[in-house]
Amino acid sequence: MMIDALPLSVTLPLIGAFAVTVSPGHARGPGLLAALLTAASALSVTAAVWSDGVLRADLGGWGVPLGIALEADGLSAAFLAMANVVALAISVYAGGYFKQESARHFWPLWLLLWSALNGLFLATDLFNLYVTLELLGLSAAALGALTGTREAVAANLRYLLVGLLGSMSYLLGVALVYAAYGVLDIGLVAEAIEPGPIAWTAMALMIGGLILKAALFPMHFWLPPAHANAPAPVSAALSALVVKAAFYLALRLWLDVFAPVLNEAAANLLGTLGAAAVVWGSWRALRAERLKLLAAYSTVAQMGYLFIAFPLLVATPPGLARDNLLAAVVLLALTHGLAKAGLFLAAGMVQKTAGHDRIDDLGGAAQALPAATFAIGLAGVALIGLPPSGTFLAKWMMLEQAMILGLWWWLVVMMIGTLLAAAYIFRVLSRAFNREPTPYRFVNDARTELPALLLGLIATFGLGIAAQPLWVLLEQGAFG
Amino acid sequence: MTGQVLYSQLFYGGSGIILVLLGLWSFLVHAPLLRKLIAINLMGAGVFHMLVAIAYRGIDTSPDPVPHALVLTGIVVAVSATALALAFGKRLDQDDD
Amino acid sequence: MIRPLEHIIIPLGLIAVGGLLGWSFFLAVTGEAGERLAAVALARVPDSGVSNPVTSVLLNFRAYDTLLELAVLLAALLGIWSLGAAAPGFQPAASVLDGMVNGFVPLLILSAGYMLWVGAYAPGGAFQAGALLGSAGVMLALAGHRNAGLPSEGRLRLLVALGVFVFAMTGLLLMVVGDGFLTYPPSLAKWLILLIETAATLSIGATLAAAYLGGRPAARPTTGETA
Amino acid sequence: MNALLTLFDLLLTLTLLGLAVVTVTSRELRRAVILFIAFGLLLALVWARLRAPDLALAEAAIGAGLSGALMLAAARRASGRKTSTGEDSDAKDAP
Repeated sequence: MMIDALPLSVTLPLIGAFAVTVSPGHARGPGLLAALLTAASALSVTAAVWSDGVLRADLGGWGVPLGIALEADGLSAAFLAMANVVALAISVYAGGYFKQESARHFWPLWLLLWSALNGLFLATDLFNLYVTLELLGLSAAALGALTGTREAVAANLRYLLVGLLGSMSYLLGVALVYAAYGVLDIGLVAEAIEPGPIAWTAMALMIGGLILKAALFPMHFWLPPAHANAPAPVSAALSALVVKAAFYLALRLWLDVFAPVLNEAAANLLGTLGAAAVVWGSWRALRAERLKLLAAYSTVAQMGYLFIAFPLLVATPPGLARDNLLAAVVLLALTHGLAKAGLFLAAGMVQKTAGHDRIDDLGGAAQALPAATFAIGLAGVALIGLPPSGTFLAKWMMLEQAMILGLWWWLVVMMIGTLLAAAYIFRVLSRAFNREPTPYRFVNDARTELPALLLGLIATFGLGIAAQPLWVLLEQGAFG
Repeated sequence: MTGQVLYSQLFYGGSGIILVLLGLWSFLVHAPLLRKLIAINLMGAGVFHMLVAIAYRGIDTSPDPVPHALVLTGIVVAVSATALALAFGKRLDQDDD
Repeated sequence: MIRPLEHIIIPLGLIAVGGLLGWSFFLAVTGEAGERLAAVALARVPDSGVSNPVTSVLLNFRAYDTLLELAVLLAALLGIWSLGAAAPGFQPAASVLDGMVNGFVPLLILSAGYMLWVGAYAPGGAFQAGALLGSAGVMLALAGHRNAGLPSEGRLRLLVALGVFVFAMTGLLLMVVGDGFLTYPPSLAKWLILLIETAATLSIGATLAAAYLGGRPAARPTTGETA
Repeated sequence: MNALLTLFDLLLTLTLLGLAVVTVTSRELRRAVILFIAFGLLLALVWARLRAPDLALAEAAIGAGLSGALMLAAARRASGRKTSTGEDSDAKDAP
């Protein structure tokens, strides 16, 4: 008897999806069980990578290039752990959030999305990645429309179409790679690739498709309405995980496939778009009238920070400095995932209790929902990048590296983004606290408030004070 | 690989690229959902056509089965996406009435 | 009328993109790629349990792709169901058409079974067979059958998710007994592939027919049209 | 024989591309869908020529057949809506 946690992390949610599809009336129990088992399996992958190094599974026993392999190195293990912690929190929250009718639609789609996420983080085959991207895109759009309002349906239809266009561009790149190099496994493609028009075109097509899906400015237009109008747990998943998965894949291709053909111009282009996203997204977040719209625009800005890393990574020679920079970017992505999920879950609580999420009318939310407000505060600390959050450490290291490289303009952009983030977070908090404090109870509905609170706590304290383990994890095959 | 096969791969692959471009143009300039879906499906057909072209190895040689399997997967994914998008469109139409 | 964006700027951009694409594709095809995976794949076909190379790749070498593909199909249908109920059926067709459909549908189902079986050694397989089943459903829907010949919701749910379940469970069981995920023992490969393909065919057929209805099935079928 | 095959290739591809062009430029939605189905069927024929009979079957049944049936139903709904809501929506769609 032998159990391989790599395929298990992808297959368990599929089996769970079957169970909840077949018995829609009792979806919550099996759904939560599948969520628990999936998260346990995925976290065991991370733990195994941590202790034993890179894990690999040849599915079907054929081995590459004929078969498909799954692989977990430090980078995928880190994203996998974050995604599964967040997804588990979202599942617990959703167990209390969705009522009968929407629960029967939520659970199977949610487990399929989860399967796609785990599959994407573990995949090593370029075409298999296309299938996971489509599974992710279709289930995400369907979940986003679950509120059933016209805005939600229209916004998520647009999201679906943009996602399809992105996947098509990615697939065209894959076809070109297969035509030129005759293999699909990432490792084998990386060995075969050499600088030239083929590699550049394939890179432009694949990473171009992914930045559509990652909502990098100016391709962000679809994100705010889609994320702001989805049900709160879905918004959390979309903002914290789904766009992050597209970024992860772009980073993975950049580091592992296209490393030999990288040039500064492409990196600077991505960095410039990222800088524009930081400024524009933060500004729109500051001007947003609704809490969930604010959170969605903040995602646009935070994705921008991640792309600023590309020019820094290209400019830094391999060595300790580059490893630290890479770890900082991953830390930023993970912290943002946790914090943004916490923020959306808490916002969902506010919306459900108050009946709206207009920021100007939030007065007294702190009194009615102390735990949710506290979670917003914690998530805010991590989004702004105040100590002791992981964002603080990550931004600090990126700023330091930018200074060393003399690339001061990235530094200016990151400072502006931080100031604007502080402004939009404090705008929310000042509204929430504008009444005399007479809190009744700190926690009102444990099932929905605790997940938000826990995510906020991990983002601010867990990944900030205890960031060192991330470096150990990334030692496993992610540092070059 | 003989010159004839190479020529066929280039010829059919090239027409696949033209299909992708036609689909992309139509996707960018047409607003109605159904037109966008036809456009996306045309783009997909173009990419699949490229893959079928590079799988071709001559009229009397077995073709490369790997791209064929990829295309079959792609066709099913495309019809899934089309059906879902049309259901979105139908829902929007119902809301309008 | 010439609209500059639609008729000049976008086409010019696309021509540039097309030039780059064409150039890269030319270099890729005329480069050193040669055989690509053709020789490797064709050499292993005899070990795969089926002799149709495409089925070998789909159900054995790259079976994991196909598993996720069935999940995509399921996700699309669940998404369609979450968006609303199916529109009321078409007007019942004239009796001539009805008779034609009644004759044609069993034929489609039979050919689906045939297609599934020959997929092991000739063109065909689960997807083509599933598509035939799906078109039988579409035909029934066009002839006015409310549920496209599909069973009641409970059984339909089982049917559409069956492919993913059988596929995933087969993979997991093989892993548990020590062969590895989706690694078929050579002696059983043929039968395991047939088992998975049968479940997949039913799921694909039911999913495509249900997708054509465009919404979740009526809660209680008012007429006894369950197949 | 090669010359004949080349001529056949040329003819098939030109018809295929021609169908694609008229599909995307067609003014009427329903017509575009029908042209798209014809395009899919011809594509299946081309794939049969390229020794991909599995794909030819799948494309004819799924790519052209089922996608086409789905789109036709949507086009019929759209034209039904157009006639029921009067001239306004007609004007919106007109070129």
